[in-house]
Amino acid sequence: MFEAIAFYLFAFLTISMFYITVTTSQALHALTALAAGMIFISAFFFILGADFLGAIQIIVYTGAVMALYAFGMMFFDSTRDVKEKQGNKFIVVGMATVAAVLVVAIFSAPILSDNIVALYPSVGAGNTQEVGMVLFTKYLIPFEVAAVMLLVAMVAGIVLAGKKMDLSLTLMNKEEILEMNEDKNKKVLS
Amino acid sequence: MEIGLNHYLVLSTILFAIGLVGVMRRKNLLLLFFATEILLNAVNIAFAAISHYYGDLTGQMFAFFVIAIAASELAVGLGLLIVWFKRHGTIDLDTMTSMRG
Amino acid sequence: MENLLYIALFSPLVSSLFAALFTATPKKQFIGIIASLLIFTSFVSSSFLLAEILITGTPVHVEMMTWMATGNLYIPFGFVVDQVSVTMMMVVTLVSTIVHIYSIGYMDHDKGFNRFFSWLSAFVFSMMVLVMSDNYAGLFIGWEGVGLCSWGLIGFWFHKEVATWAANEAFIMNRIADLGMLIGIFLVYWNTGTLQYDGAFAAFATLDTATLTWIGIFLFIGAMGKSAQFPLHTWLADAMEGPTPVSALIHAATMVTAGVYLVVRSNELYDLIPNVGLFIASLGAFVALFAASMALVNRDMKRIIAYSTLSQLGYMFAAAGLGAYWVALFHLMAHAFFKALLFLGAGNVMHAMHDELDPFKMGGLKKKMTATAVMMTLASVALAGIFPLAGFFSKDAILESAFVEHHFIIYSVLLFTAGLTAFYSFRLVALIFHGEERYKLFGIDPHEAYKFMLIAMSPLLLLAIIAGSLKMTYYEMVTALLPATEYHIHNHLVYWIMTIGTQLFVILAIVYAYKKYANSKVTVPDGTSAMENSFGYKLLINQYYIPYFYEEYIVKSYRELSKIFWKQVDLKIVDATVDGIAGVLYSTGERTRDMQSGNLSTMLKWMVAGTIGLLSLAVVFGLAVRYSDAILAILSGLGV
Amino acid sequence: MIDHILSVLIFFPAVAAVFGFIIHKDSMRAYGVAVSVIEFALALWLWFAFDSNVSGMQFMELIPVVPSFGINYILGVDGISLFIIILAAFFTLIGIASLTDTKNVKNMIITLLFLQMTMVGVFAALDAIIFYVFWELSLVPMLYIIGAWGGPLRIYASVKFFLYTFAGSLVMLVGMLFMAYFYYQATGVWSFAILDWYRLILPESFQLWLFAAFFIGFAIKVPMFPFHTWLPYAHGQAPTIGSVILAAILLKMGTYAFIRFSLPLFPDASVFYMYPIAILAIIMIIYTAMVAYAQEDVKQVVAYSSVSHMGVIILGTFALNVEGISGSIFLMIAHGVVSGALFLLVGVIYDRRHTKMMDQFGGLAHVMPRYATIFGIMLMASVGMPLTINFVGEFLSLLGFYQQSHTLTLLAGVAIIVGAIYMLAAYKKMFFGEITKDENRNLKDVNKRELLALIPLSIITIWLGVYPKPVLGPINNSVESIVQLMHDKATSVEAKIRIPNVIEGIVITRTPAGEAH
Repeated sequence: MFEAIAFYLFAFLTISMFYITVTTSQALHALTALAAGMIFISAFFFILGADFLGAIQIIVYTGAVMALYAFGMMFFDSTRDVKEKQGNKFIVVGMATVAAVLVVAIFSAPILSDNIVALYPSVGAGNTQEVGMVLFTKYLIPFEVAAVMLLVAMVAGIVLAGKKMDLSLTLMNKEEILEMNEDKNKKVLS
Repeated sequence: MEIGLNHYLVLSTILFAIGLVGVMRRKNLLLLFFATEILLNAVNIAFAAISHYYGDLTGQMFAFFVIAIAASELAVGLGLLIVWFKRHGTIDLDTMTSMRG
Repeated sequence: MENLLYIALFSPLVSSLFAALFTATPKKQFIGIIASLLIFTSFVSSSFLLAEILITGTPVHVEMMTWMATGNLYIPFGFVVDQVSVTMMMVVTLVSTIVHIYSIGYMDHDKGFNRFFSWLSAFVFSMMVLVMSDNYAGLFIGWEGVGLCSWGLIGFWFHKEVATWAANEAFIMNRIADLGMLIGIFLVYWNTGTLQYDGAFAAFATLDTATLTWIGIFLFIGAMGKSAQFPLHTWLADAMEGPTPVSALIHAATMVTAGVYLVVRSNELYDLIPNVGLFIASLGAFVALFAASMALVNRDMKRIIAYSTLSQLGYMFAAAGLGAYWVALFHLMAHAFFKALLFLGAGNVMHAMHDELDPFKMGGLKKKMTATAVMMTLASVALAGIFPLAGFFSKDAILESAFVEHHFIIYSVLLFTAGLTAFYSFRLVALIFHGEERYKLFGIDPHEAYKFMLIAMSPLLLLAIIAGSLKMTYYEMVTALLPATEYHIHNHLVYWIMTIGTQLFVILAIVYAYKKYANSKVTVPDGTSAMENSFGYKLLINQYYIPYFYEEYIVKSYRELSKIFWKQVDLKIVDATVDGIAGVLYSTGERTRDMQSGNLSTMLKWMVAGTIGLLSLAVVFGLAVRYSDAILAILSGLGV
Repeated sequence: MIDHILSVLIFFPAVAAVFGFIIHKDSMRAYGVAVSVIEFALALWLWFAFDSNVSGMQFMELIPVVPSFGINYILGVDGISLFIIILAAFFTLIGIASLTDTKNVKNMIITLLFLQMTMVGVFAALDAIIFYVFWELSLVPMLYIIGAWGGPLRIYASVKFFLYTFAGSLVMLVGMLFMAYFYYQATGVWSFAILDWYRLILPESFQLWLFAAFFIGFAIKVPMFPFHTWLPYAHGQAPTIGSVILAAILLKMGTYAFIRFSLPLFPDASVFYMYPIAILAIIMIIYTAMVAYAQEDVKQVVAYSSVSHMGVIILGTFALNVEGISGSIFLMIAHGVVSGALFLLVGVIYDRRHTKMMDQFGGLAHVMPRYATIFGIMLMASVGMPLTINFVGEFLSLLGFYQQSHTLTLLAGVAIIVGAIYMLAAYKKMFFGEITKDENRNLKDVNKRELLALIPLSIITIWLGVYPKPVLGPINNSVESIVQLMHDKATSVEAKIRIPNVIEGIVITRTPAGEAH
């Protein structure tokens, strides 16, 4: 009973938060709503007994991702109203619904037809412990690959975003800033 | 009233649809990223639910990797976004038409 | 004997190749002499062969080498000298020797002297292959070879538009007939398994009449082209654009008689199918009359003689078609002599008149050119068939055979034609050699030809006079091979009435021609006289409008159709279809590139749409796999 | 070396071409001539070492490439392919030796040598995949030759040539894969070896479809009506050397493939499709001959005449008897020699006048007698004058088909009439009459380098016309074995009747599909 109440409550909250994210014209609202939605999603994970995943969800999304987004928004002038796309809303919504139904149908089809076998069944230990067991045995190599990938992504992020980090506008005189601005228009992304 | 797998799948469907709507109608690149996060999270819920109801940890593992991918995507994506913004001063999708065929 | 055969066959080839070496160099007299000597060598060898055949009666048969051999087909270069082919060889080599010598004088001032001898000797070689071959394929080599040489010689003066046009016309018309010949050869091969005469003739007896009829018809179509029978006759008159020695050799004495030779050679075939033979005879009689009628009014000396040739070829076919093969061959031989003589004489006149061909512009030339006048008159007498010249014996034999075979229509047509022949021959002689000296009006000063040319012509004159006396020797020789039917009218009275009647009729025609054209009143027609405006005259002078019909309705429509095929069909339908398919693909790309507006938002929409498509496919296939048994059951229930 | 002579023949030009990149520009011509002379000598050696009494494959080589799928590098020659290989070597030699001053001679010679590799490869390959690889590779050098040295429309022409033939051969590839699949189903083993396929007897319904798939690929290459329209463009735009090789060798790939694949693999289908194909061939003969007559460009006349003659070759091939097939193979060689020579001749006048329009000429026989003579010889060969090379092939092809159908042969025989019409008309326009254009007054006659190419071709034209036995003999042996194979494999009654039993009484042991392995 409690589970049901929790599910519906969080389902309602998540959907409304994400709805706001998608529809609002204020970037700041969207960001806030997204962060809230992420946290509400972690609730499902806790309900489903995936404690570790829930924790990760909060840490990664609400901690890291949202912080990044927040910093990103500082670059852009996102306080203005966001222009909305004009177009047939029915097509957009309709296509989205159909696609979603299809995706879920495909994922659930093997389950509904009961012809999958649990590969790594839970052994009854704590969720975090089990996750650790599986992650560091069966999925060790993907895990490592993911780690490398994150590293690469980090480096890439720094390189891309951190161009001219060695330059400081406060230390440059007017001519240098002007020159830099002229260069900026010529340079190709490289 | 027992909450079953189907409930979670329906929820996942709804969230996925919302995400797709966002992907299709957003013009601001940053907000587009938000929408993609919604998509990923929608699928994550489905993974976790299936994992739970089947007593199989594979689903969780998948969700875990999805989170990792989402994080790295974000890092690179934001980096590109910043470069783009520095060069063009806007992140409006309608201005990005250099791929015109 | 074999060596003689090879000498007879190949010395013209040697002559041709030798002359060909000098084609690019200026005129050299010795080439003509050497070529003539080589052809004469061939003549001498042929004479030895003739003597051999006359004495022993056994044909010489050699097989030089394999030509084509594949599957069951085996075609050698085989040559046979028997009674029929030796006759032809004699005619060919004799006339060509004379024509070669004559040409040394005739082509004296021509730039292409060396080339001329090369072609002329090549023609003799082809003709020898044609007559000596022991199989149909070899015959076809010669057949096409003479066609080629005829093309080269008609178009010898290639700077003249009419000459090259006539050359092409002759070649193409012959080609039409050659297709028939080729089909005939195929029929022979697939029905008898061989192309050798002896093998094929032996097998003919076992074939059914329908097949034989087809073979006979197709071979005869080949003969029709070469011998310029109706409706493939127009090229012969146009071929007169070639140098006159060529007309004498090719278009009077030898090549055009190849068709007759083919029918005579295939006598064993045509004996089995008398219906086809009757058709040939009827066509021959028709052509005899038809060509003679055109010769009546023509105003071109060479064309008149060409029509006369055509007419005489009709006689030969009439005889051959009625089964009187030896008579046909005899007339062929006699005709070769006097017709070549006539042509060479005409060549002399042409030279004297500076290539003027209209006999109305000549007249009274006998004073200046007595020798030529005598020769041409005698040749015309022979052609008209007056006793005791060659034409009498051969033509009379044809008439007799038609009479004896009870084909009275053919007989009367041929008889009537004999009168016409006499008339137009002497019309020509009268116009050229008698009457007023009209050439003076045109400021021409005629002169007699070189003496050696006249001497070269003399053997022909001799033969035109005495060939008739050889009739019995000849008869005994060739009947070893050909059906030995003697055509005698048993009732003596009828025989004498016929012979004398014919002679009188012919003489009357001659007298009429003289009366009409040998007087001083003859003037150059200017197109105003009543006769020239009559329908009959117009019909005849325009050759029954047949060349006009060919040009307007066949040549032109072929040309137009070709243009349509190219411009309309090939470019606008076939090629356009291909380009259209490419164009559809291209324009599809062109249209769909609008999808790539570059707007990321739009592209994302397309991406979603594509995703939906793919996902739907995945679902459909998944379901199909899941329920494949049920689907199969339903499908089989539906009877698929 | 004689054991691997085919590999040597294929790859020697390719290796030489690679080395050609480091040769200096000025010595390239000599290098090219040297390489092609060696290649030609090797080809002649192949002929010398070839045993004409053996009807089967000789000088076979086998190197496994993908053994699990039965793709092997198998080579071999028989009487059918031998002479086309020699012809390919010969024409490359002539082409390089008579190459006139072109820009980028070095690249041209390298391209030609690569082209030679692919040409020899196609005719020597006995594995369908290897065959296909060479078949497609041959497009590339030709594309380059047309596209880089062609006339004003060269890009259009080369793209059309490439896409058209490529599209056709993709269908053929599908057919090959299906054939291999059927073989796998029948025997449990994958094989792309043609000789293995020969032993497979397919049901007639399969044959019909496979035949059609192969037919598309071959027919476009030949090119058969109505797939011929790429050819006039390709010829019209290609440089002389490109046209020569295209007409002499590349077109023969299609007709060769008919004999190598279609007939022995699908005897029933061959009989089934015989009449439709014959009708196409006849349309091709008469229609393109008429189109040729309407042309104003002498090169297009020769190009369309090529199509017309290819029609006779197709007709001979589908005569399905020894006479016809031998004739068609002989005609392939004959047509290669004659049309190659004609294109060379057109190139001669084009080099002098830089136009190919016939109304620009006229009276050339006055100023260029030698040229006119050689052109005349080739003209007469082209119209099928007896004692020239073409006649033997044309005669045998038509003779062979006459057994199958009288009426159609009569129609096809019109070839000798229409052929004469357009050729004589073209000759008349070019050579006869007075000289009307002042530019033509001082034209030089053929020079030594051109004679170097033209004289051997003229000699071959006459020699093989008078004495075709050295070529016809080996062809005949191989064709007899193929016809026998077809007769044995034929399943339908009609096919048994139509395809003659060559060796009466001797029955080649048949291996039904199911028991082959």
